Amino acid sequence: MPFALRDPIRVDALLAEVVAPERGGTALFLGTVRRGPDDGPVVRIEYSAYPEMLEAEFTRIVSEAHARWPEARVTARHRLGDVPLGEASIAIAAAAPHRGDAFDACRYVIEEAKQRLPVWKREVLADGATVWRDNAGGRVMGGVPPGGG
Amino acid sequence: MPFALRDPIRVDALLAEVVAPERGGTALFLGTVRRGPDDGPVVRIEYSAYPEMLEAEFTRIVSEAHARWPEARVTARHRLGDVPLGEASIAIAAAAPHRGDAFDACRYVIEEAKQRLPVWKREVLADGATVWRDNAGGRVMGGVPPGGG
Amino acid sequence: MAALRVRCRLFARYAEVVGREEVVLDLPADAVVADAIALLRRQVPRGDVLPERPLVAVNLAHVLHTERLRDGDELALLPPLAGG
Amino acid sequence: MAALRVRCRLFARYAEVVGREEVVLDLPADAVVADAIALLRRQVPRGDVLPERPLVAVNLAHVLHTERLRDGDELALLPPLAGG
Repeated sequence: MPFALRDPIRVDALLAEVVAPERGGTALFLGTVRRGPDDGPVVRIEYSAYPEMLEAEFTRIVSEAHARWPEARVTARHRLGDVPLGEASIAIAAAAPHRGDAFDACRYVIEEAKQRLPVWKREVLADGATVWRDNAGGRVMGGVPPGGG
Repeated sequence: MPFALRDPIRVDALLAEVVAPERGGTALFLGTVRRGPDDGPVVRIEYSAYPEMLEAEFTRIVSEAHARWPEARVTARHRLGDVPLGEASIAIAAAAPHRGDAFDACRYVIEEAKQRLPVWKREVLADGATVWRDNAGGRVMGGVPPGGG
Repeated sequence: MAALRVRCRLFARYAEVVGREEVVLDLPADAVVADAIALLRRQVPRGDVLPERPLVAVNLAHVLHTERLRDGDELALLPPLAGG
Repeated sequence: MAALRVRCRLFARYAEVVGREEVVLDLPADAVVADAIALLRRQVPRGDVLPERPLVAVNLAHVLHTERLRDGDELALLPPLAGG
């Protein structure tokens, strides 16, 4: 099952992949699209990716989580394309016999995903202008993006 | 909205109560009914409560979370009555502008809930026998329950 | 003469053991929770099967056994918790 | 004569800046990622607007700029990430 999808993330389906009677605790994280800190009216937000690497990197991150928390079962999705404000761009579900492991595995995957997934976000404003955002909410400038120069 | 309910917990409805464009991270915890460690076939698990105190205690715990993480929005449910194996008995959703706060508030509520909510669990076995379980999965014995004597 | 009257509620395994969900206790004016538990264990048939120091709540909040009782309080004996 | 050929992919803001999503680079046999980036910035119109040390991946994995390249590798320049 690919990690990337273009439709809304179905939380119930994600949970069903990991919840089981022998795993008593399930932690879910949803990252929700929000406005940048200095925006005018945003009409939509577009997520794009390096699709082959997105799948490869997500697979590695989930494998790392399974290696660290062997009893945990972890799954995740990233939405691409237009994502309306307030809808989830990423969802991670981790179930484990002990709730601490479920929380820790879920947290591990989101922290690594933020650092490593080749995904980009562009805000389309009401006047038609576009703004590329980095993960800290900053604007990605011309050819010398913050952190990239 | 009361915290206790007798029907299946609807995760989407719970998330909808806390997710908003200004809160970019949402953490959800689900506690799922599982078998006791030394059981024969369990046909069903019944949760009962001290209902007035359950509402009061949940309200206090959620208020404490809001005091500690003022930007977080937290909601929760506990299911009572018969809960089939693999379904959720408790669900906690916490949304916040920063994902660390969402995780921390969610974790706080489940840890306090486990320690403080006046809820009891009885397994009904295939032969009709019943077993009261404490929170560690141990059997609650006759009149001298572990930890109570 | 009793100086205060407390409604004592029993739940789950404790209600099962003594066969009752509620007991009214008449206590002296300076009674604390521990006094109410001691009286309950003497007054109710099979009450001595209840633990001497159960988890307790007064008026819907967890309290210690040293908590003073007032007339009209609702005391509850809580078996080991299993919520969540 | 070039000893190795690398397919270089550009994404998001970087693709927008240079107006291309893909560039083929011919490099000497001992080339590392930093050499490929330097060549790309000279070879492509407006390439000098790209940062000198962008985040990079080779064959779908993050690598350092000191990583050796092999013939047929897929190099990618990754603008500041915004996933999650």
